[in-house]
Amino acid sequence: MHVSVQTEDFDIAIEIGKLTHNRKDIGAIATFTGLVRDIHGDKKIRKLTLEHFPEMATKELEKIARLANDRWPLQGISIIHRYGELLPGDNIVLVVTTSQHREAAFEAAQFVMDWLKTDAPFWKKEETPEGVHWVAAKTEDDDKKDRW
Amino acid sequence: MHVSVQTEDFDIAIEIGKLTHNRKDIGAIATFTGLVRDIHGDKKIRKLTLEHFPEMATKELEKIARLANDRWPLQGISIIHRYGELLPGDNIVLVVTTSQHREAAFEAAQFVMDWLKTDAPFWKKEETPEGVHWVAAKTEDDDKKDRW
Amino acid sequence: MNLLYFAMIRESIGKSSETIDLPDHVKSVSGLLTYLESKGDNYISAFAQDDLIRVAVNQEYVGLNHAVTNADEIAIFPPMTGG
Amino acid sequence: MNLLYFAMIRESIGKSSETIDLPDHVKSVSGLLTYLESKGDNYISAFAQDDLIRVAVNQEYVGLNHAVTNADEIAIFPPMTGG
Repeated sequence: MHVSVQTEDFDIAIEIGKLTHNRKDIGAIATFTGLVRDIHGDKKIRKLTLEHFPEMATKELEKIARLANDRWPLQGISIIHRYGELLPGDNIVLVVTTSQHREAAFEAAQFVMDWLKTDAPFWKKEETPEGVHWVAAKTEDDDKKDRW
Repeated sequence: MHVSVQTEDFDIAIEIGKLTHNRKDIGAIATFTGLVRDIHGDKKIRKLTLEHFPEMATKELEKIARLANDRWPLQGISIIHRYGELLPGDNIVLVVTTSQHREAAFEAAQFVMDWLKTDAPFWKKEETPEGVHWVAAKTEDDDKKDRW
Repeated sequence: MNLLYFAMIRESIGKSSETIDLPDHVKSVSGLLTYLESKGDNYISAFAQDDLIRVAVNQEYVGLNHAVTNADEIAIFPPMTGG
Repeated sequence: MNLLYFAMIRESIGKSSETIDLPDHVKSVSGLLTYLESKGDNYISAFAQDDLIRVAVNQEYVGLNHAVTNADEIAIFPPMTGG
């Protein structure tokens, strides 16, 4: 189990390698990468700033990783969440799950993403040509979390 | 849309890069990697040989990629399937999907994997300490495909 | 008591943290919010929309009825938009 | 007619491909399988389990009633185990 809250970018191949190194018992690796898009709704995005609550963010990522690990037969799980100033095309978040079987890997990765959206103390602020504003939370994200 | 049937290994970072290069409109990348495990059921696996029907394999991968593309709002999709002799720890298959939103990327990748299991003309032969045998198809794989 | 504010709440209140002495009669999160609103209009406008307020006591999410003491670290912030 | 065999079917029959002249009375996939079984025990044992036979005509999956002609490429194989 590996979680990190960081400003630096991540390298998906390196993160997968940390979970697979010297192992021959892994059958399935699922990954999810979330990125900054240049358009959100009808607004053009110039920059995305992620504010966070540092100590709690790490704790929450650990909690979510542990919940996923308790629920699916995972062999490994990594969650990396960036903060600070990001540009369109930049990575925001990475989830990697490994398991013997594909369902566990897929479902656990989806579960982690749904929980991150509602439980990880990060807040997005968008810079558009019209000005700067905080991104509103979506109630559909609560619904997605609640399905688990 | 990119599909490949090949003996060579693949590099997940390179394959993701092909779909994301020069784009800033991608919000979500889901990937799935299937690997050879050193244990299958109660048998120790020394080697896995993948036989395939070359022309049809490429066609079927293209068909599955197209089905996924028709069904979810994807920005890109890659499917790579290896054949030949593989060892425990080796990669077998890679699926990469990109989309504005995470559900489309996740679901399309799962859909592709479920369809590959039943519709891609590949056959696995396992070498164990007790001998060599063909892997039996699982009826549960038909069920998984049928849920879509 | 250490108070931490994040995102829109931080901007409305005009600071990211402060230390206050919790009055004896304040026993819960909702009591704390009411008390803070007595300190100025910036707090009133920061807490104007109930459904856009989340609270963590010692880095654990809690409800409005959760108990608070002067030794707690209280974080107040809008709904999260991570991931 | 070009015939292709894969995996366990290939091993049971003892070859990966062959070209045959399709008799005029053979019109369907099931007719073809019956005709091939008349050619030897290796075909009979290869096709022994109905539910483990899959057929593609010109690289498209088909059912047992699908029509076949001498110009077709027919592939016969067990259920796929890719992915």
